[in-house]
Amino acid sequence: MLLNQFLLLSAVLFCIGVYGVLARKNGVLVLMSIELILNAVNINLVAFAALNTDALNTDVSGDVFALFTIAVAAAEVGIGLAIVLLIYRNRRSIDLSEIDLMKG
Amino acid sequence: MDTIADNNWLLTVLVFAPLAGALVMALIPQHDEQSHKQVALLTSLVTLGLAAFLLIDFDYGSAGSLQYFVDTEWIEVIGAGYTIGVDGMSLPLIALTALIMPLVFVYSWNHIPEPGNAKAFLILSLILETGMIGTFVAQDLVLFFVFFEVVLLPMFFMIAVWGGENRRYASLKFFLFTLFGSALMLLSFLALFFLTEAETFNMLELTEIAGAGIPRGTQLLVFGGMFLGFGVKVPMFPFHTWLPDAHTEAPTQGSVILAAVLLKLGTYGFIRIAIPMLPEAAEAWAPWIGLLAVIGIIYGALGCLAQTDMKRLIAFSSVAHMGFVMLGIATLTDFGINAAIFGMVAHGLITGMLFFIAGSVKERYHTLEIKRLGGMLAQAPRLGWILGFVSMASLGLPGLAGFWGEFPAILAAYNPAGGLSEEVFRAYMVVAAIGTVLAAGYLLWLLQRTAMGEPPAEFADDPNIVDVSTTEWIAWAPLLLGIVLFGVAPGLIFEVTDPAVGESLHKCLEAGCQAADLAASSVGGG
Amino acid sequence: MSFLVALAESDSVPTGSTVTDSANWFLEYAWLVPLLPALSFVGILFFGKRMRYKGAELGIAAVALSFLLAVCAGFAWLAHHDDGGYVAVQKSTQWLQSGSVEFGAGILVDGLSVMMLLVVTIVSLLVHVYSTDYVGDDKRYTHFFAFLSLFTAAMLFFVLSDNILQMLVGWELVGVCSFVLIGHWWEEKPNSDAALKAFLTNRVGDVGLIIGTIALFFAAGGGRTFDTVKINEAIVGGDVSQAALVVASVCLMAAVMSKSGQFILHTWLPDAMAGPTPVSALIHAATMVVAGVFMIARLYPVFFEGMQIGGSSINLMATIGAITLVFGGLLAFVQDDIKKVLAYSTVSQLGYMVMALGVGAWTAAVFHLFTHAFFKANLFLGSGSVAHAVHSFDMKKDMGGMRKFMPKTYVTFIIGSLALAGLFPLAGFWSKDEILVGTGGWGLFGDTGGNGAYTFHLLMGMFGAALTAAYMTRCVYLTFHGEYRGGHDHAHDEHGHEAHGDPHESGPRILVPLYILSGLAIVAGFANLPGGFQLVPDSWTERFGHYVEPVGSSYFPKIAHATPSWSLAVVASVVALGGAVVAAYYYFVKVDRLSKETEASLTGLPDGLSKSNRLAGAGHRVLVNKYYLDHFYERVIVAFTKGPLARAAYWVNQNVIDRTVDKAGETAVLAGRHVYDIVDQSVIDGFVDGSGRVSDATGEELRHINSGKVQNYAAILFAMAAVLAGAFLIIFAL
Amino acid sequence: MSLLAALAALSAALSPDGDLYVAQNVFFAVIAVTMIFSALRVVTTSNVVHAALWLVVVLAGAAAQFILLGSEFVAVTQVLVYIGAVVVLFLFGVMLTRASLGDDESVGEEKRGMAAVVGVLLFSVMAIALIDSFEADRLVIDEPRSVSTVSDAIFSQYIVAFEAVSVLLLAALIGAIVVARKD
Repeated sequence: MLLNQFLLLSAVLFCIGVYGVLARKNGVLVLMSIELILNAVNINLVAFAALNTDALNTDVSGDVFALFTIAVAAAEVGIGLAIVLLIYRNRRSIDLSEIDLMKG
Repeated sequence: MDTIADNNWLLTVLVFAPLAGALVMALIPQHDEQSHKQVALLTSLVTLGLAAFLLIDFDYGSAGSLQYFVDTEWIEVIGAGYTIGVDGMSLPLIALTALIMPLVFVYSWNHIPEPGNAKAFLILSLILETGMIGTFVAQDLVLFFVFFEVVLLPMFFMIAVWGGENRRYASLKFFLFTLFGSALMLLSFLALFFLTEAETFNMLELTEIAGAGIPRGTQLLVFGGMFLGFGVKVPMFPFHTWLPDAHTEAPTQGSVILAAVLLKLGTYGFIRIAIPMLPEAAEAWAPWIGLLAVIGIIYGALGCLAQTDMKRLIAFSSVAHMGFVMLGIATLTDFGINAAIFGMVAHGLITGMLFFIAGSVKERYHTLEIKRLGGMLAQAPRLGWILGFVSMASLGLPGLAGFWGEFPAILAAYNPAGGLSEEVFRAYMVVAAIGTVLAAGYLLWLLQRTAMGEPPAEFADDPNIVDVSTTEWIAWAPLLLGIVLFGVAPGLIFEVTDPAVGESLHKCLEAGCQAADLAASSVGGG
Repeated sequence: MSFLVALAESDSVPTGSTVTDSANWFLEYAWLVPLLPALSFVGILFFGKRMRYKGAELGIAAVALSFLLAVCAGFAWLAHHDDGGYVAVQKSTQWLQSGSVEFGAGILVDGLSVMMLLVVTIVSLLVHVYSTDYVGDDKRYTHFFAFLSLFTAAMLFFVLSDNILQMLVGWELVGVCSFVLIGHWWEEKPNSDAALKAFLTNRVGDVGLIIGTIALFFAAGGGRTFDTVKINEAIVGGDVSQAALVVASVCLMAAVMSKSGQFILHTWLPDAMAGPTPVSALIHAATMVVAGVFMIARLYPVFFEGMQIGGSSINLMATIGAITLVFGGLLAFVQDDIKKVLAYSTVSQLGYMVMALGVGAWTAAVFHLFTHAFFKANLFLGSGSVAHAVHSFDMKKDMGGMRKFMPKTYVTFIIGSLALAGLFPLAGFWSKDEILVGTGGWGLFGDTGGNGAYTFHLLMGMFGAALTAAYMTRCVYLTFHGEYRGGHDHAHDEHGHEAHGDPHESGPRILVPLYILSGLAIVAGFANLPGGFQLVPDSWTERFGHYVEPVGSSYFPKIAHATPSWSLAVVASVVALGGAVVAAYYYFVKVDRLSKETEASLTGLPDGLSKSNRLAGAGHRVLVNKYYLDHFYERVIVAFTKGPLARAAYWVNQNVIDRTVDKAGETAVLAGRHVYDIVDQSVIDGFVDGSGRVSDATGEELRHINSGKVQNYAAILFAMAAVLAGAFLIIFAL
Repeated sequence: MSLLAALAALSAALSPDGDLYVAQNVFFAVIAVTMIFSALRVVTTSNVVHAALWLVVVLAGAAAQFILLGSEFVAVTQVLVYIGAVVVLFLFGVMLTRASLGDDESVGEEKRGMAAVVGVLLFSVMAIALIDSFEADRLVIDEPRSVSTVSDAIFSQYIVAFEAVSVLLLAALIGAIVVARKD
């Protein structure tokens, strides 16, 4: 296997995730797209861990980082959903295009 | 390079003391404004004390080399170190920062801008201070970049939350511009890292290498990235449009910090990073930098003449003044760069002071529209006189600090570094000299319209219009004294910067850059 | 008495050098002279209001002490000169260091600077005393004295400078003090306008000064020095390229033109009369305006070589001076304001000095500076005394017949006028005569020598002498003779008083300075009696030149000296007298009779031929409008810079540069949309919609970026990241 | 039995030569295509519940890729945490916000175009960079990395980060409660 096939897969997923983040209006869907991005990153990390592992050398940093990312993602989803919930409660909508508190 | 063994803690403490203060403040409940103010002021005073100790303890005999040097591993993987140190180039700027911040806090004592929330405001200011001092001591590109960016966010919030009517627009513009610039800058840093064989972010090593081994075309591009990054911050002529908006909308304290210190990060980057690390590219870029600088001088001045708002006028004058600083840098001579550093400090004192005044005027008159003001000398004579005094300093009156930033820069342009065209720079010199006339024009015109004449009817009996208050005096006196002191004894700064600048340019010379051959080019004329 | 001891000390002069750093105490410590008024400025500023006489006493004491020190320095210089010849005293210390070049600060004491110290301190002292009465009830009395002190200090600092950088500092300080003092009554717009005009005009000249200074810095000798002596020595030694000198001298000339009110940049000077009269006296007699003349004298080698004065018959400097002296004199004719007459007279007299320097008559120029200081200060203070009495400066409306009310002022004014007109044996006669001799253009009864044959300038000088005598006659007539025309309805004068009753003589604090100055106006001329006439012992002649002109010193060019000529002296006197007589006939006889016959007010009376002759009328109009120069400056240059040019620049800023940026942001955001639209075959819809957006956006900049929607920010963020990464790739590929 | 060994056995059954590497490539391709398709559905479907389900497919695919890369522990964690917890959380979120099941969300076309351009731009830059940099790197995975190696690394080299993550999780837990609670 080539390293690149994993990396390119990851790039595709990443960009799809970006597309989702930019294009979706529903807050929950945006969060899902973010999960896509994080997963793309994880694939990258694990692929590099595999690259660095051979008979002489077992550097599993990539794996460890992927685990951390999963943990952080879990935390992020928790908080993100809580926020979405709150917004929904306050505004009866989770349409991101209506959320323009930062508008000048 | 490890010149000094002890006292190594000093710089680290100096940099992070404000942050520690901010942490302490984070623990104090929000409604207890008084203690917030006290802690903030105390922290900045401690920092000032440390800076004062630094000033005293600094070995002026070897101002050309880095002192209090610390070089610790930080992010091993990418070769970034926690490398800090201070030499004659950064010392005045550190002192300036440490001086300005307590004054800002004194001023904040009873001038917390709308919508209040002293806690957040002061914490942001303290974070700013850490970022600014950190930038001046960093000797590692990554560290430099981190501090450089640390400055950005607090300023953004300061404008966006405590700004004037149009604050969202101004803050966003500020943010996007600077972010854009710093992204390019980061790119250039990375390019330096990879393209020089050294694979290091250590600024000393990169200065030693001075771009050796990088093809000329690439050097030019990399310098271009830094040019944009630093030039936006300065701001240089076509990238300046964020400045008037940011200044106009920012709260007084924000304007003061912005003018006094933040703009200097850009020019400091030029003399600390861009020029020493890529001397060859610097030489190729210098005429263009000079051109933009003199355009900035004239353009800023003309912009000032067209203004109807006092604060906006002062903001535009910054463009002109930083033009002088950049002109000095563009000459690539030690005269010019010394002048630039002096110009930075002087501009910090003077324009900072002008913004303080603008803030106080706004507070009294509730407007900064020049047409509506007038007769300040009659109603608040001391305020009027201070405005007059600072205007004089700003227009480069000899004997006050502004002069020593302008005149030596013009002087340097007469005889730029060896490889640069004398004709071109002499043309710049003449244009810059004409710029001084325009500077006198807009400042005196401002003075005449705001301070002289009879007070306008709408303010004639306004009880709000009182003379300078005690907190204002305390906040302003050091600046006013500084303007006089450095005007009368410019040697105080020049003698610190000169060895460092000489050292820095000398390295360029060794690295094969055709910088000024000082002895040979002595006979100028015609 | 320590200073007597110090006076008695002999000086040690190293041989072979014309500059020493050790000399008599009073010469070495001459820096105390400017320091005292400077300290008094600080003192008055901070404590003046709390003092008994509101700070005036401190100012007077400081200047008086300075004056004493200057007198002692004068005596010390005489002794010093007698002992060892013309050896300047230079004390210098490091001021700053940049680019491994040390910039010094110090004093250069020689005959020229000692003479200036004396003139400045005595005039300033008298002006201080005079002011205690004149502005006695002004609301900013203390402040006035503070700046009077600073003004004096700045001028003294300037004349003592041993390097041009320091001179630049003093030069500008003088300018800023004049700004403050001219604008002393800033409540009135014309006053602040005048102050602004003075400062800005000077600033224009300063461009020349800055460039000239820098050119000298790099050009002279070993290079990179501001030291006056070193620069001068290098030039005298021929180490400096002619091109550099031409550039430097022309640039410095521009500075002189603005500061010393030479033609085309003189317009600020009459306007500066908006300031209080004592200030006018100080500015126009002893300090500010002669700074330019002093600078030429100090840096004479630069001009002598740069303008190629020797052996020529025309050069820029002499010609500017000559034009100024005639044009200024002509303008003095049409003024109704007594101070403006004197102001234009000053312009004209400065023209004399510059012309004298331009033709190589160094001593004559400096001597004229010396005498002019006294009689012009006398005249200004005299005019102030009159104005104090009638509360107006308008000669035609509010004066006339004043000699009845103010006989003492009248006498002093007459002395000053005669001295100014250059009538024997008053001060002006001697100095003016020397200038005329110095042109070297007089060949009627034998050549007078000199540096060239400046015949044209001699003729202009003669004409100017006649003019001077004539306009002073007019001024004296309008002010002191005829019937008193004042006392009718009065506007507020500069003090805000109403005039009441007949005018009366001024008090002693005004009169005593007038007496002293008119005394000096009589005797000052004897300081430099021409040699070679055998009227007086040789040891009495040319004392001034002997002690002041740095002949034989290493920093002074070798200039030729003209021989005095009997014939020229007589002819010049006759010409001046002729001017006075013609004017006297016209005013004292014709106009007097006319006004008595018709009982018409003088306001309606013509000055000369202007009513009867069209050409003369046109000339009169040109003069009244000051050659339309002010129109040109204000309506054309200033208005253009302030108006269209500044507005255009701002417009470019808002609409081109800013808009470009906004558009770039907008485009970045809209790019996706437009691409999509095109892909979606709805080209027309997209176009219409897009153009609508664009036109919307013109009103509200950055609207789309600034829509506040998170996702737009994110889009920009990602897009920028992609673009940057792309840029990085490209750099790597290179 | 390790999953990788199972894979080898499977591939032996499929191809007579029993070439593990060919099998790996085949599996990669199949899984990758599935993932990309599902990911596209996630970001394009108008039904939120469907999107969550498609997400499950992507996450599962990722887990499979981890196995291919010899990182079994990560794969298992992925299944447990992501599919087991996160997706469930999402479904709860959907229910709580009553984004009524099967609700169409109408996305502005302008936004889609913009997002697509950004995505494509980003991808092309990344692709160029990746192809340029890692052209030659091959992965040779014969046996999985043991859990013990990973745990050694976590509890020695990365202990500080590990602790930090645990604090972060705690903070997130508390934060989520604070943010979402009703009063």
